[in-house]
Amino acid sequence: MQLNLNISGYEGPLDLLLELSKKQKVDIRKISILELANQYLNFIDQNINQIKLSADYLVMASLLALLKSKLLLPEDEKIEDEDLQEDLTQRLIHYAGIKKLSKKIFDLPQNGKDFLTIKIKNNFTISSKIVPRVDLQDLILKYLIINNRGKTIKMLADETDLYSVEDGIKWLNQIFQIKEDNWFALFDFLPRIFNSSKKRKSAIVSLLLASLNEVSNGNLLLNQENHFAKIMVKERK
Amino acid sequence: MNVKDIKNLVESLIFSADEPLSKNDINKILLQYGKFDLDKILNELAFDYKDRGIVLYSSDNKFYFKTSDSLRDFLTIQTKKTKNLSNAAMETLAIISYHQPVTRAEIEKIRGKPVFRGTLDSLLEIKWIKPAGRRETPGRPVTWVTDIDFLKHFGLKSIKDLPKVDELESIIL
Amino acid sequence: MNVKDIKNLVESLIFSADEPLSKNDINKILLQYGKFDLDKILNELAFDYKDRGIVLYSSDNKFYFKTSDSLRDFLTIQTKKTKNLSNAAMETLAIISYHQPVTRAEIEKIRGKPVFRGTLDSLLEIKWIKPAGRRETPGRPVTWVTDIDFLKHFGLKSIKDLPKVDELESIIL
Repeated sequence: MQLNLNISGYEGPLDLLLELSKKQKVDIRKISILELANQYLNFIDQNINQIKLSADYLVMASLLALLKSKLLLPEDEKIEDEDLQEDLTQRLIHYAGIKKLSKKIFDLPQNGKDFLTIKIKNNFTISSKIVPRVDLQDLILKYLIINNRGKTIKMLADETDLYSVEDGIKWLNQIFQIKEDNWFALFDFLPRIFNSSKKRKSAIVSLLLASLNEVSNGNLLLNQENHFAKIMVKERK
Repeated sequence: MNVKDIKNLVESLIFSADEPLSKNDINKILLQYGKFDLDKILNELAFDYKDRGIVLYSSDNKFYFKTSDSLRDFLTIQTKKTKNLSNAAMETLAIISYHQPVTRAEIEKIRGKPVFRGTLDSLLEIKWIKPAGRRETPGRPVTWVTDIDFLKHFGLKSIKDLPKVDELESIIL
Repeated sequence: MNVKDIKNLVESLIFSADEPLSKNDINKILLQYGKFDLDKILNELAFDYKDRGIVLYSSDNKFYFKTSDSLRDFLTIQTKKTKNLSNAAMETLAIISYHQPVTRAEIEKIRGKPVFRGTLDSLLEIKWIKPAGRRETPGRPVTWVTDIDFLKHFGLKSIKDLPKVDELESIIL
């Protein structure tokens, strides 16, 4: 059986199983778990090299592999595993139902599209007390924002050891005290050894940004022959 | 204040309230004028508007006016605003609406994969879902239910009016 | 589309428009359904609502519905200022609800911004927060907790019913 499925289009293993069971073109209640397991494992096989399969897919694959092996056993040893198969079928049926339901909900008439709710101006007020218009959802979302803001600040604080654009400009000045009138490779002047790759990356970024800054100020020329070729730099006189 | 005036008052209250009003909300206001049969008043109002361009409607037993369904085809032309929700959010919404109150772990079990980051947030943001206490199981996870804005958006009187799907009927989570 | 439907359409258009509608606005919409006597329709509508809780008004030849002036005499409730909570108050409230009991200095640390006395006062005034003893640290600062009206407003049984951050896995930045 030829399967042409793109894994990124599927929202998880159940979604993929559902698609595969549709290909069997039978009632979902009567699908062959054995056949399904074969197709699924085949799919995993085909895609394992090119796409990083998520843990969910692999968990599902091992469950199906287990089921498949049990289903291949002689009849009298199968009984206890019917539960497992039954459970998977039920989950599939249920998930199919939820997908249908979600579509049906959004097929309903919608406010703003099929009807409008009415709110008119009044001459008086309903409440005698001033109560702010805040919902529980507002409160929770507000807290999430504060919480995330805290995280950002913490992350920046951890990384104070990195280089800045100012550092890059300082290096450029030092380089041009030595080099004159020649093209040379920008990154050749970075130290070869850094104590962390993060630090090395930040050095590259700061030097590049500094030189772009100098180009826009009219002090430098940059040149790169091809993609990924060395970036060459020269002082503009 | 006579009965006719009270009916007018109730009508104008519902029309001009910021949020749909419950009978309790309305009764609190009527209280200062005497005792009235609010059910009767609401029934009369609903009847008055039965064949008009707008109708008296309720979601979750809270009352508001909306445009009549019979005008659906004509009004569609005028507006276009619809919510743009991800597939994951739509499925999550369907699960919450059908299984509420439901925990995140239960949603994940049904979907067969983790609930995407931000999925609950996006539903929370448009106020279609809200937290509703915790399940008394280990870890005491928060449970989720749909909020009135969800019912209002789809013109549902109650969660029982949701479309049915045969596959879901016989299954217990 | 018959005359009755057209009248209903006009009614719902006026009801649901954000701004008062001119005859011209309405006629433009009706045009696609045929030719109608809009003046007659508007007169009829005005008549229908003459003795109700809401009335069809026109000013500047633009039409809109408003609650009836006759009701104003019955309702001497003070004019309402629909107040939104300031951002500072929202953030302070969110922090207190999640971190209570919490001192003002701690709120400032979490917010990363100063909290002014007026912010706490505004929350105190509506009885959403209250002081709850002092922290036994240098200076013995007052701690703040949410008050009963806070729970009531948000429909929470207990403060523990608020979902924790890890139950949401937010990606909001």
